[in-house]
Amino acid sequence: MARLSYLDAGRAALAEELARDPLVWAIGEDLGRGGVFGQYRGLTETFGPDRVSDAPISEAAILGAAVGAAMTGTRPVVEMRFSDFALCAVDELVNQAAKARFMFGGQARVPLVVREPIGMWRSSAAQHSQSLESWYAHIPGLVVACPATPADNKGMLKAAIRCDDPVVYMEHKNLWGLEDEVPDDPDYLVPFGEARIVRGGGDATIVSWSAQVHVAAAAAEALAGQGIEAEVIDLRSIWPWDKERVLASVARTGRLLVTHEAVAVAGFGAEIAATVAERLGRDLKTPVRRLGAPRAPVGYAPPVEDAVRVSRDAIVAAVTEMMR
Amino acid sequence: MARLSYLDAGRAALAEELARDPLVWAIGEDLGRGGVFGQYRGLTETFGPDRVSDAPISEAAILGAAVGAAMTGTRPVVEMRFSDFALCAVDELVNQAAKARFMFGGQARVPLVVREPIGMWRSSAAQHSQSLESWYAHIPGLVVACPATPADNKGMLKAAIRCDDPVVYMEHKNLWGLEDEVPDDPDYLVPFGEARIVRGGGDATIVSWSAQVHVAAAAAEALAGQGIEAEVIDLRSIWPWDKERVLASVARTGRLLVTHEAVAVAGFGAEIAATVAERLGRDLKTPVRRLGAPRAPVGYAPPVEDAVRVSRDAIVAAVTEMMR
Amino acid sequence: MMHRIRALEEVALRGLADKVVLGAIHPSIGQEAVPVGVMGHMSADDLLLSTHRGHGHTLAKGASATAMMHELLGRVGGNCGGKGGSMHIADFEVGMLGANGVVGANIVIAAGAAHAIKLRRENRMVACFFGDGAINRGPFLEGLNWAAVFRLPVLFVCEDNGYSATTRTATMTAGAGPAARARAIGVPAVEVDGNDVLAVDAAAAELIGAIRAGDGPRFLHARTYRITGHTGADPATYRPAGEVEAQAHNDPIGRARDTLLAAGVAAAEVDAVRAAALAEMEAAYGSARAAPYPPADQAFVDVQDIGSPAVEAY
Amino acid sequence: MMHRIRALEEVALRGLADKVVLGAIHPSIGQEAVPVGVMGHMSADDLLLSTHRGHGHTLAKGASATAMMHELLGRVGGNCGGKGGSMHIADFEVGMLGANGVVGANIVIAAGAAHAIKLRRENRMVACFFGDGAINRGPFLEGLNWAAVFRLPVLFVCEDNGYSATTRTATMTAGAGPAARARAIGVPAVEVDGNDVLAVDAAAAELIGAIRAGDGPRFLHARTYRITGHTGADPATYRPAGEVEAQAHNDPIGRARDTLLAAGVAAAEVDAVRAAALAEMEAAYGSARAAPYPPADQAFVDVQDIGSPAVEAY
Ligand SMILES: Cc1ncc(C[n+]2csc(CCOP(=O)(O)OP(=O)(O)O)c2C)c(N)n1
Ligand SMILES: Cc1ncc(C[n+]2csc(CCOP(=O)(O)OP(=O)(O)O)c2C)c(N)n1
Ligand SMILES: [Mg+2]
Ligand SMILES: [Mg+2]
Repeated sequence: MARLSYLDAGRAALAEELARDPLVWAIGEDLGRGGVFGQYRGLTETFGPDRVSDAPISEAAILGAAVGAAMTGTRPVVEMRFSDFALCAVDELVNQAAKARFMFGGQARVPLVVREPIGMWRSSAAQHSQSLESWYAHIPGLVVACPATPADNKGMLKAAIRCDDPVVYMEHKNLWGLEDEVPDDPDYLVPFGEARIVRGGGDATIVSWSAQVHVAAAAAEALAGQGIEAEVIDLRSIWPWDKERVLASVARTGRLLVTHEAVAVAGFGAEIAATVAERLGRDLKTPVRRLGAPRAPVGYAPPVEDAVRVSRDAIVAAVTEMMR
Repeated sequence: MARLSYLDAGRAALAEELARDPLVWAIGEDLGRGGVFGQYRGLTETFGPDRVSDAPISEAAILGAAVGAAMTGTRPVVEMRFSDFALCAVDELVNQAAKARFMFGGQARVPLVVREPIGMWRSSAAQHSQSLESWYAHIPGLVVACPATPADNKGMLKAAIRCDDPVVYMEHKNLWGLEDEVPDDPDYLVPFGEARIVRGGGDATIVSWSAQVHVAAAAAEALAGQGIEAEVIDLRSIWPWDKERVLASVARTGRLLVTHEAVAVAGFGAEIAATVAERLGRDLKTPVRRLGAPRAPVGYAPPVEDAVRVSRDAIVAAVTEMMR
Repeated sequence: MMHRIRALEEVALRGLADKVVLGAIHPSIGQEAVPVGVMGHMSADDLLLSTHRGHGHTLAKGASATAMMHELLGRVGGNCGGKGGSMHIADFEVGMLGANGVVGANIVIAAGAAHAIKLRRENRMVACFFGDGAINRGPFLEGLNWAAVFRLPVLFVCEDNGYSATTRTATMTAGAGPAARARAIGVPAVEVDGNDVLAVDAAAAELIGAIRAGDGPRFLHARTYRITGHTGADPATYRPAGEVEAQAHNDPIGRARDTLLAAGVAAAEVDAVRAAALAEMEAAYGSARAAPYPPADQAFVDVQDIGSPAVEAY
Repeated sequence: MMHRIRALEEVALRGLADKVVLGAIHPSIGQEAVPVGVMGHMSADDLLLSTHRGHGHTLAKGASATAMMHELLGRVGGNCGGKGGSMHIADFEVGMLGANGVVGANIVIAAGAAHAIKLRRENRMVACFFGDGAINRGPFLEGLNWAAVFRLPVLFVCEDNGYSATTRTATMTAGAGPAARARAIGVPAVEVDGNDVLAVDAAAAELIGAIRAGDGPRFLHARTYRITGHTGADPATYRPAGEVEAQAHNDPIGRARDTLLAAGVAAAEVDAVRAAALAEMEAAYGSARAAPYPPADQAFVDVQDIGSPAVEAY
């Protein structure tokens, strides 16, 4: 165990995989100077500019080249800088990477990792703040990871790199500085589709992922002060998502609240709430609930930005209401 | 009233709006020869090549130019040919068209219509068959229309052209030939967010849109033969969607089935099912249910393609089960 | 080989008329000299990225005509098990990494395949075919720049048939053309009469020589003509009267025949090649028609390892 | 004007240090001659599409410095009501249609704005600024081709400061540069010393003259230098030692001053301009600091008419 930031945990994961497997390589704008947040600091020096490479400002080529390089046996890790810029490469991700294996009848494997940081990061405004994980969960062929902790950012990035499917890997920009214990084991892998119980509780189940997990945990803390024990589940990956664990928890608590930072309308919370309602509808103590952002772009000024955040208090209020 | 095909209804709508408003224009690949399905047949001849214009194979420019031309006061209608190709222009649609008005503090209006035909069309395979309406429903700033009938394809396309918001306008390729009565009134507009009751019924509510509405209607017909009266609701637009009418219907029937052609996981059916479960969870006679495609790309061979279709029989089976 | 491509497509068009080829097909009839001239310089080890109009590329790269015909009919035994069809045909065994339904998308993928070759210090190359319409898509710029910046072993081949679907490409394309654009992006380019198989062969030899010598990417602009419509179903009435007829003398197969005859090859010999090709394709067609469709559960196979619909469909 | 831009950004950088400018800002210190030289030939009627590094463009187009400073601080009275910030600043009143957070995205938007001008047979034009890094993005190709095909009144201006964020653009760009690419796509191009405001002015005059005469799009490649880091927070340690110092003599403001002094203008007069600019920006800064943030409910305003979150947030 070592105490690492979320950022350094991701960096360590990539460094270990680069060292372990000569077919792993990373490419993206500015990686030679450490990447825009420093997630790649020192890696070009260690592994050389061919293995950790700068790229032109060509998102379509970054992703498209990764598809070609993945189909021919290497394991590219591509950096999109902000998930918003990955929108410049959607054909390459959705029509090419996600479908190649299927449409070529199993001849292709596309083992690539698309790192695309998500989320609000103070005053980054409408084009640098989006969380579009539900989009990729909707696309057959893709795996979607949204780690919330330093340990997961290590174990899941390593798992993503070793995985033979294309993985959309969404780190949250607001978590870069978060520190915690991280296993040193070079084979520490967090499997996709296994949720983490952040905190146990029998009164209600709160499901979340990415940075919002910490808001949910803070809400559960506050609820405990009121005598309400909420179980907090961090999904970690949203495709696949740990349906079994969520259903088991809600079967026990009878109450589900899903909360995420993304827009609520057609967000992945809808999928979870719908699934739970379908499967456990008869046994719920109270209807399922969702909390996500209003359907509005993210604004620059702090009060405007904050208006679309799902706060700890909103979660506390929702669960309290569900307990009535 | 005139009997028109879905395709000709759309063509008439555009022709009428071109005639009515000199600021309306259309652009896309091959429009000068009528467009890939003939939806533009004759329009260049009537309105000239500036008003109904060919475009280079440059989806990003088609959509991006439309953003610029819409911000400066014209009303472009852009043709993406297949919704799959619109994935080459997602930055332009999502980061630019959808957000310009908000991020510029209300200075911009982006009155553009993006026509992007969706859906399976025999053996079109993985890159020409997608239905991604739930993606755009998730994006603040966008209106999303999915007409199912010739009349709606006229009235909604006209409404989309007159609307000051960017509208993602998704015609279904399998409906081009469908004929029905269409109002001649040049001001016949179908407002967004008003669902159409395809058929009344008190036992269950089936919600759908686009081509799947016809499958749902056929299922309701079959169910009626078994003595089950299902109400079929065609949402027509999925953003906004007619929550009131759906909630009112389900409040009456106590049963909801949503069915769509798109992938079920994170499809817009999840939003509807989740909303109904949240609002009416306590009053449902049976848990909400969804039917959508499995999370797999669309294959070329007929049996492989058909395996991901939601059939009339699947709907009948689901409703029958819900009645037990 | 030109005869084999022509025969394959003629038979496939009959398959369309017979309603057994179900999806759209884009015949390359009239354009056969380009893939044949290029692919003669490539081995099975080398890689190919193709387009919606890729039958000729695929066959020339060494794919089995029988497997291709099965694929066009969506049958078991197709290169992609019937799941891809004409627009997604691929044969990884012979280095054919896929047709593509998205114009221009293959250009960046090809750059990436060449990037992997460089990273692995392998001794092979990539050829990437696309049409004249594709040079107006962003990935053309991004992919060529990428290949030049990283000095990758890739040959870009622009098959310029003058049309983008129903549109005359020239009306929607500014500047001096594909080769000028390539040069401005740093990729040396050669222009060739794409209906002269010997000229294509010679140009490809030179360009591929440079690529194999490690000089980075090269570009071939081949002028040709699409004798049929854009798809098998397109009557192509938008073409000026007489245009197709005026191109008759320019048919690459006819020209090659003339060259061979002039060089003393017997007409019967050439005709025998054509007859053999037709017989091969008829047999392939028969085989495909007799083959079953893949079973429905193939819909859930080869989607992905993690979170596969084969485990749980919804 | 150059002094005003410089002063605005110096004060904005202080705002960043004071933690009242909250989002990232991209100063154009050292690049002021390009917008000033170009915008002198444009009127309020003409349109402008800008970039992440757009303060200079915006001010030169006629936006109020006070409103801009309010916007940078996210306050009421900002051009976008505090909802856009530096990267989305816009002032439609003066024809400034927006900065853009996505590199290269403004190029196709500019082509469209010019397309609308042509359709409406208006007598105005569009200028579109972008950096040297943007020429590697697909929309560069698609937008230039579009403008040339439709012969649109747009001036593309590539502000070449040698860097794309922390990367030397030359290391990631193949070929002979922006002007060569533009020409190959059919857009006539001129190269200019972008730190010589008179040279920019002269080149812009010529190009804009052609555009206004209906000759279609033109391209200006202006070589310049970014004195600061990529953002206000970037120490730019990746630059070779001495590089910034070596550029000191090349500061467009210093060079213009030398020219003015040589032409007999009194130093005091030039200094007074600088002082006035600073005073203006200090006042703007004071005004912005004193202004309130927009209220939270602005989050739901101006999203859309149909299906607006102001009616129902979820
Ligand atoms: C991105 C994209 N846009 C549009 C299409 C529709 N389309 C298919 S082929 C074609 C014409 C392509 O022309 P060209 O590149 O010259 O190739 P050719 O068909 O002439 O071989 C078009 C527009 C597509 N498949 N992909
Ligand atoms: C599509 C996209 N990719 C990456 C970025 C991140 N980014 C912002 S500015 C910049 C550098 C741009 O370089 P250049 O075009 O030369 O403009 P300059 O910053 O030098 O003015 C990058 C990579 C972005 N904003 N958009
Ligand atoms: Mg062509
Ligand atoms: Mg630059």
